[in-house]
Amino acid sequence: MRVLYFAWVRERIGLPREEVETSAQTVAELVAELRGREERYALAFSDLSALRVAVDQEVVGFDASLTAAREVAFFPPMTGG
Amino acid sequence: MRVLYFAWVRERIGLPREEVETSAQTVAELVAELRGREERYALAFSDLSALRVAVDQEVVGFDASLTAAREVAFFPPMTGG
Amino acid sequence: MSVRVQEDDFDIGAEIDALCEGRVDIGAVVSFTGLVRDMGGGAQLSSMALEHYPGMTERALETIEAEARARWPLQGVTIIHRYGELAPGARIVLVLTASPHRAAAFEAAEFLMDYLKTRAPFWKKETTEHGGHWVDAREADDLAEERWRQ
Amino acid sequence: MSVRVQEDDFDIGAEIDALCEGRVDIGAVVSFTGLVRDMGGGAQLSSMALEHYPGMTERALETIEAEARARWPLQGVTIIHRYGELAPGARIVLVLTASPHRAAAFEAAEFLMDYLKTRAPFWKKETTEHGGHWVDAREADDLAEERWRQ
Repeated sequence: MRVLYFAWVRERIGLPREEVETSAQTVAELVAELRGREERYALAFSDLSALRVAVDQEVVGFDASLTAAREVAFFPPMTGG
Repeated sequence: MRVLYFAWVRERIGLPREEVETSAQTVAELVAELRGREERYALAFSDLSALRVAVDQEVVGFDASLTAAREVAFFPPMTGG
Repeated sequence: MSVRVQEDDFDIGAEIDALCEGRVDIGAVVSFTGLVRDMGGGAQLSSMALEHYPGMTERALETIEAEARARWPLQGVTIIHRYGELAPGARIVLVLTASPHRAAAFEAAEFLMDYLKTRAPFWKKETTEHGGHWVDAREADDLAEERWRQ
Repeated sequence: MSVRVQEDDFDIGAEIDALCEGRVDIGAVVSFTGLVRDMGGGAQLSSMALEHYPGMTERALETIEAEARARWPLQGVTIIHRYGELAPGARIVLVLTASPHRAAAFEAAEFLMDYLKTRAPFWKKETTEHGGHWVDAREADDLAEERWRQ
């Protein structure tokens, strides 16, 4: 599964995207896996209320299913315009 | 006193402006005088609810005073923009 | 001059550039452009004549502008209104507002247009193949103006 | 294409002309331009970096545009959003709406901006002499979006 990071999430984790082998069924399970990897992931995912997630380019909740998902992206609230 | 006419008021009366010798104290008195002049004036002033008036370039009511007025203008409701 | 009444057309991009030139404190610019519209009814519009009251027009637009500046934190305002003979599709009026924040820029531009519609001494005469007729004031425009007084 | 995400600057006047070209049924065109603003605090803004999510950005903007077209009688919509490194005073975003009536053009442009602020995947990082910091989402923007759902 392709995982993308934007803005300060990207900076904290230190890369913009990566391929992740995972059997996580939901976004929350994926987050738990990533948190367990390294300190920089734990830091990036320390406060989920400051984070948003998109699955296949649609914003969803952290309880969303990853079944058939190809792309998951984590980022702070958007500040366009 | 200079009297100006705009839009269909101008067309009905047949001129855009004229100098009027009058002792009218209010706009209503001036209108009464003008109505008495000729059929085209009577026609132009037949329905005051369709008319607006400005004294010295400020929109006022028909009961407004003409004391010290230099310019009176009659026109239909504005349709700018 | 931020208020102009003219026969000539205007250049929206150039007006926006002039409003913003040399500034880095503006966050939002809103423009409104009004165009001569063929209503698409039975008779095709061949032209629109815009008559105005020279002198009073400029005063009315300056009063409207001052009222908008008193209500919103505006960094710039431009009002250009044309008069004379205009073809279908031609630009009639331009209102520009600049502000640090988008809500103020939007509201002030709407306010300016609503006030201008009912308080600036312009009159429109449309000409079609069936002849000319003066455009009636719209009740909707009076209502639009009234909401700012509540 | 009425939705564009690009590094290059845009020309507001040319975009408005393109929207109106060959038409005589448009009565009102509203433009909103967002600019990089130096907030005038202690530290001077030297630049703003706009990051976005390629692919999702275009989809989000197209969804927002479709929603506006479903709500208002629009004859044209243009949305251009820049990304990359922008200097103070630079144009960031352009929204254009064209409609027979001014109220629809104004409302749709406000709606588009409110939705774009909270739903288009852009992030801003400001750089001053004290370093860089990511711009926080504003609660006011969430509230502005919410009013359209009532």
